[in-house]
Amino acid sequence: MFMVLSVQDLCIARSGQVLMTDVNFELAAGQALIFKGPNGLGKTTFLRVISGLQPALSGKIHAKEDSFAYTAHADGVKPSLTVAENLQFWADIFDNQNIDTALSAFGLNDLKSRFAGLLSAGQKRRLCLARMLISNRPVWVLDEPSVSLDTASVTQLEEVIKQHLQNGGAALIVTHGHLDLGPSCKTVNLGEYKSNRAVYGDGAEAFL
Amino acid sequence: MFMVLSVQDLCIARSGQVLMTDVNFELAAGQALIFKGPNGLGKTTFLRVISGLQPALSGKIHAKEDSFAYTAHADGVKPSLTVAENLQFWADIFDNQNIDTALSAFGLNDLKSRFAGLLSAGQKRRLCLARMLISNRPVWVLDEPSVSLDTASVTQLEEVIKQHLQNGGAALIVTHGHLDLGPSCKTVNLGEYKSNRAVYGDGAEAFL
Amino acid sequence: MRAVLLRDLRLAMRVGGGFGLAIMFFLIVAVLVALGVGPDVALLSDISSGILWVIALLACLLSLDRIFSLDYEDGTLDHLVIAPLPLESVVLAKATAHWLTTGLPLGLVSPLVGLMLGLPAEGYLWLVLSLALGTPALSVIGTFGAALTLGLKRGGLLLSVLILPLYVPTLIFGAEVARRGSIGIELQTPLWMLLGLSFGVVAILPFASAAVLRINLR
Amino acid sequence: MRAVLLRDLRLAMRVGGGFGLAIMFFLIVAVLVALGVGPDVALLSDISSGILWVIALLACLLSLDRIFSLDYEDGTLDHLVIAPLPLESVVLAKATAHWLTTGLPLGLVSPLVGLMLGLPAEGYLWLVLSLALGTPALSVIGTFGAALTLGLKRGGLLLSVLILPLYVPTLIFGAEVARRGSIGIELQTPLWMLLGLSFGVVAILPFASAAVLRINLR
Amino acid sequence: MSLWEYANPVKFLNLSGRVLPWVALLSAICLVVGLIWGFFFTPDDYRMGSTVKIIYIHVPAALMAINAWFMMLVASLIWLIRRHHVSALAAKAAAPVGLVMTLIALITGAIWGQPMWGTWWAWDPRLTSFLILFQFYIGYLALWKAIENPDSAADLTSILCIVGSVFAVLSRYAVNFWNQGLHQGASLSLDKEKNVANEFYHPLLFSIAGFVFLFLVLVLIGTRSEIRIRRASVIVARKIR
Ligand code: HEM
Ligand SMILES: Nc1ncnc2c1ncn2[C@@H]1O[C@H](COP(=O)(O)OP(=O)(O)OP(=O)(O)O)[C@@H](O)[C@H]1O
Ligand SMILES: Nc1ncnc2c1ncn2[C@@H]1O[C@H](COP(=O)(O)OP(=O)(O)OP(=O)(O)O)[C@@H](O)[C@H]1O
Ligand SMILES: [Mg+2]
Ligand SMILES: [Mg+2]
Repeated sequence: MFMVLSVQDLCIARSGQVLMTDVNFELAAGQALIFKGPNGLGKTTFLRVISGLQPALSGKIHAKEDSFAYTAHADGVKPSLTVAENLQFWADIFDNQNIDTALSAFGLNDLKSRFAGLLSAGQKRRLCLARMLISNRPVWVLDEPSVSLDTASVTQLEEVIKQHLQNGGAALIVTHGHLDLGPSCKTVNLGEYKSNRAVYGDGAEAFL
Repeated sequence: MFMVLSVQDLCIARSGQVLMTDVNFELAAGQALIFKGPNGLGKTTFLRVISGLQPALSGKIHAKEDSFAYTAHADGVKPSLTVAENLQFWADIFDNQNIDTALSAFGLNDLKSRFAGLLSAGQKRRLCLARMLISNRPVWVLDEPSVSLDTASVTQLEEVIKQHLQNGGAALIVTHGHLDLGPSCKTVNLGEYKSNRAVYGDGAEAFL
Repeated sequence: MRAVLLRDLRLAMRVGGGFGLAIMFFLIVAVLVALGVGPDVALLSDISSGILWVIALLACLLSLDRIFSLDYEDGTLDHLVIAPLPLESVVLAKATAHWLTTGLPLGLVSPLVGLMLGLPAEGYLWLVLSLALGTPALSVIGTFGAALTLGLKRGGLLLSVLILPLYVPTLIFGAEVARRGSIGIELQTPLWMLLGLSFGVVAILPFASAAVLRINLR
Repeated sequence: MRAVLLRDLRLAMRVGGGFGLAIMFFLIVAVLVALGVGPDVALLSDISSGILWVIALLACLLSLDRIFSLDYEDGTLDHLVIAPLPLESVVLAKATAHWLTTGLPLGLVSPLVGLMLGLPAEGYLWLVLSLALGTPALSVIGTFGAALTLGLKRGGLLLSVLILPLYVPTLIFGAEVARRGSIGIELQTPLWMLLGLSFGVVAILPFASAAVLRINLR
Repeated sequence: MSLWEYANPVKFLNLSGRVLPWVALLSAICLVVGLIWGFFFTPDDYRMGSTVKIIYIHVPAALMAINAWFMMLVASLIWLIRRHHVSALAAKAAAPVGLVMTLIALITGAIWGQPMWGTWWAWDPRLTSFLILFQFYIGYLALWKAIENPDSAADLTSILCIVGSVFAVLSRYAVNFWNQGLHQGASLSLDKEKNVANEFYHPLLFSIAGFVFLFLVLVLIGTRSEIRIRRASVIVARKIR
């Protein structure tokens, strides 16, 4: 099986507090991992480290360059641009001229020309998820994607993810709810890796 | 039974679009109503109208003055104040000097002196919910309160709401997830009241 | 109302850096003006009181944007509307906080800046007095503008364009008091006008601001 | 990079009101300076070029705050970091958008403001030239400051205090070119210095800004 | 039967449609008579030469610039008190006209100032206060443009107009005070000239009347198109579910 991501002995910290230690896993093409864990464990930090937005304290992350697309708690949507303009911007950035499939995959066709600032919470979330489809990246990193979505939209989301997996993509998902992604999906409890060790700054050892 | 809120023939609109028509219901002390409906139906708008943050298009809302406490999608938390300072501010506003019960009800005691900007999504949500307890208001209006909360925190939230109901309070809740509030809770499907009529401004008819 | 005031002050201190930074800001702008205009002392001393007043306006502008917008964006304003205190007093508290973090430090540092720009000795008292009387009006007018442009992200320039014309009378009378004070001529009229204007604005405008806020939150 | 530039321009147009408002802003500030300093034409004409330069600095300041902060707050910046384009070019695109919405309109309107402040006839060419050469540097330096204060809400004043000293050389040479131009004396030296400074800043500082951004996003 | 009936957009459209051509005709006649008379059949002024003829544009434009703001103030008050949409839209339609009038007054004044005072611009109180009026117009229009919801925009701009009026009057007073003792602009006081030259005065009256009717025409057209725009958007909103 073709591995798109492998993580070895990963150790992550935030503000001088080690959050998780010795996380090890591999992710194959066509596979999804769902991470669970209590609030404040460090799941968001973990996803940011993997996507390369934050440095790890120690450990190795092997992945091809530019393989991640990331959806955060924050929507990253410009209220004064329309839905289509918002997506078109990312399409330009990712050199992908087709925003229509992304729009229709999340039922945004009717909202195309509405200003994003006037969307409801769930509609905004869908817009934010539609960016994943535009990015054309193999590994989707989703931080609580189903927040604010109604049941129909959650099903839509599940379909989109499954389709992505079938096309050889992969996904890392953090959620407190329930997502049904079929057999190619495993659930990992991150709570096991919890750490309480404190460090202070990454050069802290020098001061001891 | 003592009615804390009664809504008659309520009709709400946003940006010239009528969202729901002829909503009728009553809420008794000790009772909770859970509203369900698809994204973009107008649930948030509905709660804002009831709390008095937005005018209704038509219809009547009977409630004592100052009876609502409202939790929105947005957290309303100041990142540069600590958790305790954030709560203390609202305690001052509502003339309620005790923030400790609110802190412990949502398991925020350990986070008391952390800056709110450093909280994780779920921790921030809990802080925002803790404000409800401080407000001392009889009717809680909660817009998707369980977003980002882990299972343990959802149970905590359910306990707090139940306690509030037992003390003679009431609650209006919109959620896409599942909340178990016992027998004093009814679920209402708002989809039934959906409207597609358009108005434009409050005097739109005049233009035709 | 006290709670809102204290919180706003605390936020300003913690993030904006508070007094120290405001004072630094005035000093730096004064230096820039001196650098831009050139080292001619006579020239600088002629324009010093006027420039100080213009700096006061600009310092207000730089911070107006944030009077309501942060509270609006994170939803705090909604809660304040529901809370058991009149919106007018929220507006007044915010204007006061704004004044305490811009007008007051400016008043305190103005003698120093006057010194740097070569203000004549008789001018100091009147400069400080005119700023003390005028800056509260600036803060209250600014709050009105901030309420008007609430919810328009990047409203910065729009806010300036709306507000600056409203600042004209205050500026004229204030600068005139300071200027006449520095050259030692009669200044009763502008002084009384400034005083009346300031009182009128502080007494009336918060109601307009609260009305505007309500419309904007609708 | 084109996409970022176009988007920023579109956002500025849609919410900030774009060019028209920027031009109005300069006019209004010029009026305020005149009102503050007094109607004496001789005095105004002496300070006109220097004041125009100071206005340019302040207009930059007023808008710097928003170069990165909106994108930071709503998470867009995170996505841009992951996106397949170097952060340096994002920085450059944003500086360009900032210049197009502040420096350029200022350059365009400066002759009019010069007219109102009584700038001598020989001065116009040099004023416009100095602004055209200097304002790009102001935007790039400002972008650097915005990157430094990223994530500090209400960073407005702090940003000003950090940035204004960095503006000093540009201001001195720019204002000197304009001043010498207006009284018709030799201005080779400041002109070349301004040119060199501007090129150097535009060529090098975006790398520093991108590095700072990376540190701040960590 | 009250006047307020015409606050109904439909009735207003009907009435204004009937009135409009006549007002337009009247305005054209007055303007043609006033301007031709003024430009070609009056002697040159003994002090100002032929430049005096700018007066036939400059003065009416200056008057209308102020009156337009006054009309906006009244319309805003009506909107806030009685909430008639037409009055809000009329205020909106009057603003650009007033803005252009202000600009015309300023530009013709500047053109006039060059031969008269040897400078395009002076910080004369009258000129300064017009510049400030210009800024008020810009702010008012910018606020209309910035706000999405038409009713909120009407409310907010109305309040701005009222508050702005108070400050505009204060500014006018302040500016007069500001430049009192200085020699600048002494030559502007034209009231003397007016008395002197009756032959300038009559054509001026015509051209002022022409500007008043022109203003009326432009505001009516503007209001009518605003109403039509609103109606179109209501219909569109109805179509899209
Ligand atoms: C010799 C030159 C000028 C003469 C004789 C002149 C004459 C006049 C007259 C007769 C009025 C009408 C006043 C009234 O009805 O109250 C007027 C108004 C005005 N003029 Fe001029 N003007 C001259 C130059 C200028 C210049 C150079 C400007 C500006 C650039 C200017 C701007 C204005 C403005 C803004 C008004 C309206 C002010 C008001 O009505 O209060 N004028 N002028
Ligand atoms: N910007 C930050 N700076 C410092 N500490 C932070 C920051 N963000 C979060 N933390 C702290 O780090 C810990 C992990 O936060 P993180 O956001 O990764 O949690 P999470 O597992 O995603 O929680 P949630 O399920 O609530 O989203 C929390 O205890 C939090 O208080
Ligand atoms: N500020 C606004 N101005 C204009 N229209 C809005 C605004 N906010 C929301 N809308 C529109 O009104 C409709 C109802 O929005 P609302 O936020 O009430 O939906 P909701 O039922 O809460 O949805 P969700 O479950 O996604 O939160 C949506 O179609 C939305 O696009
Ligand atoms: Mg998280
Ligand atoms: Mg909602």
